[in-house]
Amino acid sequence: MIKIKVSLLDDLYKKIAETYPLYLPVEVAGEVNYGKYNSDSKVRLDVLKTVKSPKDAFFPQSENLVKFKVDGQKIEVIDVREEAKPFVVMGVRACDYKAFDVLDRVFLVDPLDTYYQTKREAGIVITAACGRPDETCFCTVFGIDPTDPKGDVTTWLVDGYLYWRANTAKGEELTKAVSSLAEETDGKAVDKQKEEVKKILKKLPNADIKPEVFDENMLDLFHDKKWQKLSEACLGCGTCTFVCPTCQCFDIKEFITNDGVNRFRCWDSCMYKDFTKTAGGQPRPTQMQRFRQRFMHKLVYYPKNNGGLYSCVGCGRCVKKCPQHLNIVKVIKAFGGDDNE
Amino acid sequence: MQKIEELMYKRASEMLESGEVDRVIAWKKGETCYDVSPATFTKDNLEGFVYDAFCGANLSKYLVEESKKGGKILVFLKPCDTYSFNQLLSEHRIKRENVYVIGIECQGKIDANKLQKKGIDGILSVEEKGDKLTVKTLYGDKEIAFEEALSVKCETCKSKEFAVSDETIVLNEMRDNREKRFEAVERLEKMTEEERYAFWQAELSKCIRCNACRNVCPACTCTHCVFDNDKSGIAGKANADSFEEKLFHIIRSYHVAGRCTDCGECSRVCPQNIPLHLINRKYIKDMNEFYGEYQAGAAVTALNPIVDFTKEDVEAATVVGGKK
Amino acid sequence: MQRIGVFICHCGSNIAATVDVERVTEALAKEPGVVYAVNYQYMCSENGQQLIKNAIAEHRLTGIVVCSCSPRMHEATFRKTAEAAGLNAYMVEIANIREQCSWIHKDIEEATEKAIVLARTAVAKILLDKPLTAGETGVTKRALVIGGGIAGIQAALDIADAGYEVDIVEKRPTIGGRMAQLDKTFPTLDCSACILTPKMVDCAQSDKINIFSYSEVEEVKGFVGNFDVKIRKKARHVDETKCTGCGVCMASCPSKKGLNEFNMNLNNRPAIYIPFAQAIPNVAIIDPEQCLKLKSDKCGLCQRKCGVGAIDYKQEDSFVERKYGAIVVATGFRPIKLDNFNEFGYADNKDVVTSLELERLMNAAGPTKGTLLRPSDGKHPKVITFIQCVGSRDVSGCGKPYCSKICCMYTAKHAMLIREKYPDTEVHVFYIDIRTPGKNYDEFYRRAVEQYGVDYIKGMVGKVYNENGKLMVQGSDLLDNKQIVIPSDLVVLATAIEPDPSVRDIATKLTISIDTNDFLTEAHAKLRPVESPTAGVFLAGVCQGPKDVPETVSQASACASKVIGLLAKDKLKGNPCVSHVDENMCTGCSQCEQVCPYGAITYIDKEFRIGGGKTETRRVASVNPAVCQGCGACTVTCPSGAMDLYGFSSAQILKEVEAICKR
Amino acid sequence: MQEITTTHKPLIVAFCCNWCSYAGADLAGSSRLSYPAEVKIIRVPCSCRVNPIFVLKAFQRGADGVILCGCHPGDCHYSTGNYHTRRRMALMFSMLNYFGIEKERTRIEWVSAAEGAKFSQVMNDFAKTINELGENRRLEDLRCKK
Repeated sequence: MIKIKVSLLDDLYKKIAETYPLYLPVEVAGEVNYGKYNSDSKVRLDVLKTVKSPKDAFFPQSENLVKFKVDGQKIEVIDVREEAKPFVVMGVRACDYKAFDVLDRVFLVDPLDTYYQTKREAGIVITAACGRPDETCFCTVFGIDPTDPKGDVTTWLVDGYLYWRANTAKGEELTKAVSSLAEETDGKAVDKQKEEVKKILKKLPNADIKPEVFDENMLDLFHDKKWQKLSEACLGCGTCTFVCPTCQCFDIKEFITNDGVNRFRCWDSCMYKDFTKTAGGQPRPTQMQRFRQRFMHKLVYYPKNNGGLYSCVGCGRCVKKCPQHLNIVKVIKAFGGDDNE
Repeated sequence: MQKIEELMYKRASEMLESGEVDRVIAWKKGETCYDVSPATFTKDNLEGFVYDAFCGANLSKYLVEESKKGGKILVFLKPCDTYSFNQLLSEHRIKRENVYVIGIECQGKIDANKLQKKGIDGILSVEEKGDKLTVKTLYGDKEIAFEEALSVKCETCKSKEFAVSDETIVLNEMRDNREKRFEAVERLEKMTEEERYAFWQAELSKCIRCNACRNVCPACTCTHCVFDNDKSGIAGKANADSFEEKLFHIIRSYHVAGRCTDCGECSRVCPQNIPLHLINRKYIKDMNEFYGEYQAGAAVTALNPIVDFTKEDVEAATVVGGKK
Repeated sequence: MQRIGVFICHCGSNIAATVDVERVTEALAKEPGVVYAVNYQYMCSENGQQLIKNAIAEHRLTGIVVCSCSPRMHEATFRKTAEAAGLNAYMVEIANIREQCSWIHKDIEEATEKAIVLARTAVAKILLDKPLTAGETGVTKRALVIGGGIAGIQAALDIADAGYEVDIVEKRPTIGGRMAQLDKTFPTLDCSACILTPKMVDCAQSDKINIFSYSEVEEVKGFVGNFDVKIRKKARHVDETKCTGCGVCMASCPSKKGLNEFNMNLNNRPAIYIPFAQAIPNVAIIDPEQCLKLKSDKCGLCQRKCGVGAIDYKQEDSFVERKYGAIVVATGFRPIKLDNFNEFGYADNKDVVTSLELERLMNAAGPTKGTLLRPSDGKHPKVITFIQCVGSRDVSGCGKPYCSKICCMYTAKHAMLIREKYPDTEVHVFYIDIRTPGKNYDEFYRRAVEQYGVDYIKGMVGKVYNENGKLMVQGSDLLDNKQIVIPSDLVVLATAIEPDPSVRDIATKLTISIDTNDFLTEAHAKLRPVESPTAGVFLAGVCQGPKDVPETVSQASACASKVIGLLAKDKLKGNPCVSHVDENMCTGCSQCEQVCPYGAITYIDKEFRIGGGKTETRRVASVNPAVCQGCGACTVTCPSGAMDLYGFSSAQILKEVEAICKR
Repeated sequence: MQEITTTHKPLIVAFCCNWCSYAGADLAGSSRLSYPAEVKIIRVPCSCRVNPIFVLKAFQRGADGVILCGCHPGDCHYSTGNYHTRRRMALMFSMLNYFGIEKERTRIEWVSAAEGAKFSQVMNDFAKTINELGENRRLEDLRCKK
């Protein structure tokens, strides 16, 4: 393990950015989201939760798939896929890192999503351990240890230093590139922080919820009367979906440019009333049905298809961001997954 | 505030009990202090009924669907919400005869997000003590002035009057910060074009097109929004280019111009805290300056300035100064 | 899939000299959707049109784009060409490559490129064109005239003369209007009654004209050619069909305190009365405010005296519903109230009168039987002062900002008549300006000054006050630059006129607009001055703006000719480029209704399927294509985009924008 | 980033109402009063048919300036259409400027059917202004640029 002085972080970013495009939490207009590093970037490694998760790095909110160049009555098809060059995503929290796992099981199985695959393979992930969990956090519910995330490199921000541990060959290579800024360390400070954080984790108000209640009979859950009440305030916006690190639905759209057509995909939300709308209409015409779909997918359908892996990682973004404060915690608790009762 | 909640609870249960109303639309307690949700309550179930400083949501939009369902509804509206209600009435979106409105006192609502911006994280509970808030957190107790935690929409509260109500529950004099209403817009107006461009470019670059601003807006009640309609030519689901966000927010605010009551819900719900109300408020300020003071929702019968005109209206060139 | 033909016109050398038509043809032939492109010397010529027709048949074209002169020139021509070849007339778009291209650009390269863009834009538009058919509606061959003054009478007579039925709705008990109250008319000084009453009688006797007196328009529905109007016949408590107008009831009535409206309230009349001797219909009416029987059930004398049993105390308002093809609004005017003009002492001095009151004081049928006596003591006034522009051209806000137009002339008339009949009377006129344009008008005014010695004083009056029984008129004489006071016996105020207040209600019912002064707005101030913006509704007389009798009659006749032109048609063909609503998207918010200048939009409650076997009733807009003129105001107002315009749809305009911006 | 090698050729979209301004443009044409070819006219029945969306779309697709022409207030063929236009566009243009879009890029002019000379002069003047401002960058959509 090595450590780098916080005062040298700017040099660190620059160093990495010399070789790789670097994506990390940056503040723009008061909010922290993942963004591409440049010398003007206001990097905020200290911030626990970016508004949007880092899934954009592999599965961008909108992404061109193919271009059609139109000249008179001639149409030329242009593949826009480029050979992916390695890039670095830095500051990924344990929950968000786990979310990549969830996404992989969607995009990297048959039919293989080459757009995702190329980026996933080219991406070098530097995770960041959590030093100050928030009341909305509940990753531990899903067996995630926020104090020691995986990834190509793991980092901890402790007492004026960024502690750095390479986990993979890719990580080792990156470590070499930045070693001039680092000093060796035994990592005791990291262990101390881990202990402290673990104490806090026990106190988290949502740490005891039990998603296992959703392992019960699927049809019973589906037809449960509680959904109506739970969803009644839902506005049908896409906030929960778009801040969620595991949501993977997208729509394919076309944009007419001045010389042809761009076919692109963009995130879609199962909360939208035009989600999967076809000529025959909407399969889920009411907001209750759409609301139910989202949580049934996260807690029932996905785990059933993926060996019990929930497609929720407990990042708590929806808890924080839902305009009317409806969220997965309330849903789990409503179905009895509340240990306090 | 607790006293108010008691009185509201009492009226709600009385009216449900007597059969005067069939349902009550109010706020429901959440898991933590701030995650209060709008909810409907019925005779047998008033559990979780709450009214405190976190009940910021404007309930009037829910009546569009609820008032169609039949039966009588009791709704609690804060002064600013009553304007939305009135505006919806004038657009024939709510069946007035099905709704009983109780106007309730509001001293401004607080925003948990703002606490976090002030460095208060890990919030467990919030307690009001005079004009101070005591916040219990995972990392110890913190104190903050109530004023500093005020939700953006309440910083410049436009009214302490109820535009409509069947009865009111008000115990204390309410605050009214309307003189500050246009300050932020004015600050932007004073900037150079370049600065304003940079400001909005940065703000809107955060937009994730989640449509929360649209879906919460009491003026956005279209059956089928142009932004969801592929035939409209402007349908878009993604922030595919920085132009998209400008188009979305300019047109969205234009579509509610003259109908927007300045309830501030758009800014409250924005997950990226984009000051969307400053767009709507610019239209309001312009309309006031160009065509005379107008407050949407103040009266049901009023003609909204964007469908109205006078022969002597100012020219665009005069007010915008586009001609060199 | 559309098959578009593009036809590029050389217009001799008008286009071909600056635009390389061959290149345009080549470029357009490659456009998606285009299956044929050709250029020709003169597309609008017989041969050119034949070329288009042949191409439509040969290439099975679904639409044509003609690149030629302005659509304002030959769009109609090419629509006919297309129609003759079996295409829908609206599957035609014109690219204006002459006026907006070849004629204004010199550089061939530049002009050719622009011509290609313009043609491509027209192709983009036509690809979204749909065949349109103009709707047809029948025409009810009957007209309604609202208001029975000289404007309404003239319009009715002219329409009836052409053989169409006309109904006059008059809110007062008799037709005749303001003109019936006048004594003499300028500039010829003939007796008003002598020229008006024959026309009134003509109305009564015409088998085409039906008079609803003491009636009001209650409700108007429908549109041009097909108005459904509900008329309220107010209870007059006298059976019109029985009353002979003998007048016995009037003599017997014990309640004689009613104010005589016809005489501007200068004297009294009984509770049962006929407004004036030549009233049409010549039928009595009971004033319920004055009638003892109706008020307290204590009389019933008239019923007993009436030889034909016409009196019916129990009569109630009744309604008539009729269909009309056209409506003429002729609601007339009234003098303004003088509450804001205390300085002239009108309220406090009986001898300060308005000009219309003076008309009655000078009229042989008036309260003084035609002898000019002052109201206060019945003596002959020796000094009479006229004050002009009372409430007219007043920008202070107390009166009206406009010129009432008739006052200069009638004041000259009054002054002249008084000097003629009573040469020993001194007559002064305070004026701001004298405005007497019109045939023989200025000559008329000069006669007053030069021949009749009327003392015209340029200046405004500051105050009229009573001093020892004399009315002291204090004003300025601007020509002599001094303040003067004229002790007078009678003061006459040339009071401004305003539209009759009933016009507001009528305007709302007919969805026609009124201006800030409550005058009705014409469809075009210069070119369509007798039409309202609502098709089938026409304007006559002062309701549209101040005017005198000859002007009113002219406008009424103009209205009548418009109405006759309309009623002569068996079918009305609409403009198919009208608004239409997508009911699935409409929220019924009412904004479109508020911007529609024609009242073409109404709302209906309609049931919709919402899935799951359920339905819901929603309020949605409904456009009447016969009324809509296709401006498109509603399409922009509609936030959900439910409103669109045939021929200029939003999608089409967006495609045009796209095509123009391609480079 | 693509380098711009050629000088930018400006583009102006002009919406003209059928009854006054389009006829004014025709008159300018028949009087041979020239104006730059970058001005391209779209015919609409009335200026009130112009949706603010059209204006934004024009900018998105690469227009450098947008001008609306209608009958003089009071002369609208549809009696009140241009009054609505005046309000809508005053508010819209003010909003665009609030977003930092150069105020000179949008304009409304009232041009009657008799004002061919005015039409040409207005277009010359507007084109000059737009040429000086250069390429529209603040309201561009990069997808529409080559």
